[in-house]
Amino acid sequence: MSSSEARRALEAILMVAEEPVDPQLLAELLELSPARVEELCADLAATWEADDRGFLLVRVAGGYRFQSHPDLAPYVERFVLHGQSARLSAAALETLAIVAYKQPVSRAQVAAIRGVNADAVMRTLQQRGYIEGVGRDPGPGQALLYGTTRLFLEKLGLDSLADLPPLADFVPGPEAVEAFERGLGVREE
Amino acid sequence: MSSSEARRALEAILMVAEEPVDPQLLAELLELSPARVEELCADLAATWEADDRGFLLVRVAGGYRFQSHPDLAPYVERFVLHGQSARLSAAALETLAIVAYKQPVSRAQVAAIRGVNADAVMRTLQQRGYIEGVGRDPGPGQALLYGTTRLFLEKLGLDSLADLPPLADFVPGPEAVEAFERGLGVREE
Amino acid sequence: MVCARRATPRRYCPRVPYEVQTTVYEGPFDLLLHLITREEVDLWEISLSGIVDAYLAEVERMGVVDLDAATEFLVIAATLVELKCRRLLPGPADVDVDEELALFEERDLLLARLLECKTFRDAGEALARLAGAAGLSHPRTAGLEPHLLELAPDLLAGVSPADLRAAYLRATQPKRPPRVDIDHVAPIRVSVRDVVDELAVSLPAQGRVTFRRLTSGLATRLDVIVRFLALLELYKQGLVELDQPSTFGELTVAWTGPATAELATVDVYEG
Repeated sequence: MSSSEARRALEAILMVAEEPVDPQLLAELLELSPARVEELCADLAATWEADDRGFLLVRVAGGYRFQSHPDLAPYVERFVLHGQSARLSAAALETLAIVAYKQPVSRAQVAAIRGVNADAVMRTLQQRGYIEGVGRDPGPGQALLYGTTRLFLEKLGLDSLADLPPLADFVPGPEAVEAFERGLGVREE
Repeated sequence: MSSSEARRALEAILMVAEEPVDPQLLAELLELSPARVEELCADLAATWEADDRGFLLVRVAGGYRFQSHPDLAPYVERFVLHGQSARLSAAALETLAIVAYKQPVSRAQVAAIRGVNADAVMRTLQQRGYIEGVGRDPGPGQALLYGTTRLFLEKLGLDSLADLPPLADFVPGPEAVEAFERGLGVREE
Repeated sequence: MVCARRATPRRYCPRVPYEVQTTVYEGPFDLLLHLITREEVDLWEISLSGIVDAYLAEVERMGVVDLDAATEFLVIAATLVELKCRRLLPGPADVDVDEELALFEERDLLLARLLECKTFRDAGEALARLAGAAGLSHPRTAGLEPHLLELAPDLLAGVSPADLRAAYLRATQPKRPPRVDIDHVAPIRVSVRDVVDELAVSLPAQGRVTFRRLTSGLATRLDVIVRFLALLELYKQGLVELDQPSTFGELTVAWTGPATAELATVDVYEG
């Protein structure tokens, strides 16, 4: 692979990554030596810094990541306060409630209960620290199962999950909900 | 604010966004006119494309976002193993096309066009997040009406429904019509 | 957008678990489209018994009957039988003009539906090509960097455990009441009730009028039938007089009720 293609491939991967990417992993993906990847990444980081763009490529937490340039913090902070991440939508609250009451639960199960794709909402909830992966479905597919976090309990002023308000008797119990899910074919991922 | 600072601020904000960012919101955050923001973003998009980096700035689903360059898909796909959604079936695609072009549309209307029950296919499309309920038919029965979602636009790389290829492009040509007529015995050979 | 030749296979194996002549059709139009466009078969030549045999053999092999699949097949078979019956009808010389026109109308309707179906199938393939091209790019969805997360407003501020419970109940409410599905039946576009109402307004001003005149300009035979049922309804309520001097003669209608009539409840005719 030419250096220029390797650089472009690194940029592409780092652009879609949500977390810092380990250079070891990058080396495997690009079939290059780790030393070569480190060299290319350091090169890229220097180029980006010299270019004076709105973001930097930095080495952090054991990997490389694109992040906003610190001197643009005032604008980014406005975005944080007024943008997409400033509100809990009704959809997000419903999703959080399903995870809270049904945990451990997979994304597909949440999607089936809500009747709509829940991936983006689940990612946001996870990023904000309200839910987290708690295990894997033992069945085929080994879907990642989610549950709520300590932070979630703290924010709601609950001591433990047992303190969640009970669902009244007349609402569909877990068996009914499960039957509903089976009817929707949720069990398969 | 200078153009160069505005450009850098836009890049910084788009770097921390989770989904395409509405230019209207960008305009408010930067205290610029929406027209100016559109102009700057279009500028940036063109610059990034000309620079031949590993990613692009694109306008999609009514907003701007960074995304990996399509010609690097082989590398990126090695990295992004998750979220690879299964391909839609021919039946699902046909149903999706009906909803996309005829929205808002009820299940019964979709079924009438396809000639078969559309419930299972519509439910799949809804779970995948491509379509959603958008209102109720004012007529008797108050049928739920469906339309396409933002995710649909994102998945197709479209900025708005106006960017769908015109339906007229797909109307069968005279030869096909003749073949149908012959098949139905309308036209004697 | 420039698109390469479509990458997705046209055929796939849907949930319908049986195969008829090695191909599974998604509904009657799918089958018809296939027969007409790809096989170039004259419908006259299709052997229904062949399809039925293949289907029955498959059902036997499965040991279980899938109700959905069976129903779908019935719809396909019914459409084919209907078409074949049409082809078996006597030639134009033996058919009266109304019948012939009705036949042409139905053929046109079927043709229009086939064209519509083909249009959306091709549009669906175009959407798949767009999705395929767009799928080569992956979006950045990284979201806020860790130090920014601390800045972000607390999303759960003001959310109480009771709110959470309410949200759960909202989300788990059954979305659709169970019902018998009749979506595959062609919808009746006009109801008898609607036409009764319409006639009660228009007839008083028209004096004596022929049924032919009342139904001129109607698109389908179904609309004509609905209009006829509406007239019978008005007759039952004593609001119109019907007169037919001879069998198969011209039917005339005259309004005999008050200028603005109070209509009794109309029986609903189910499609």
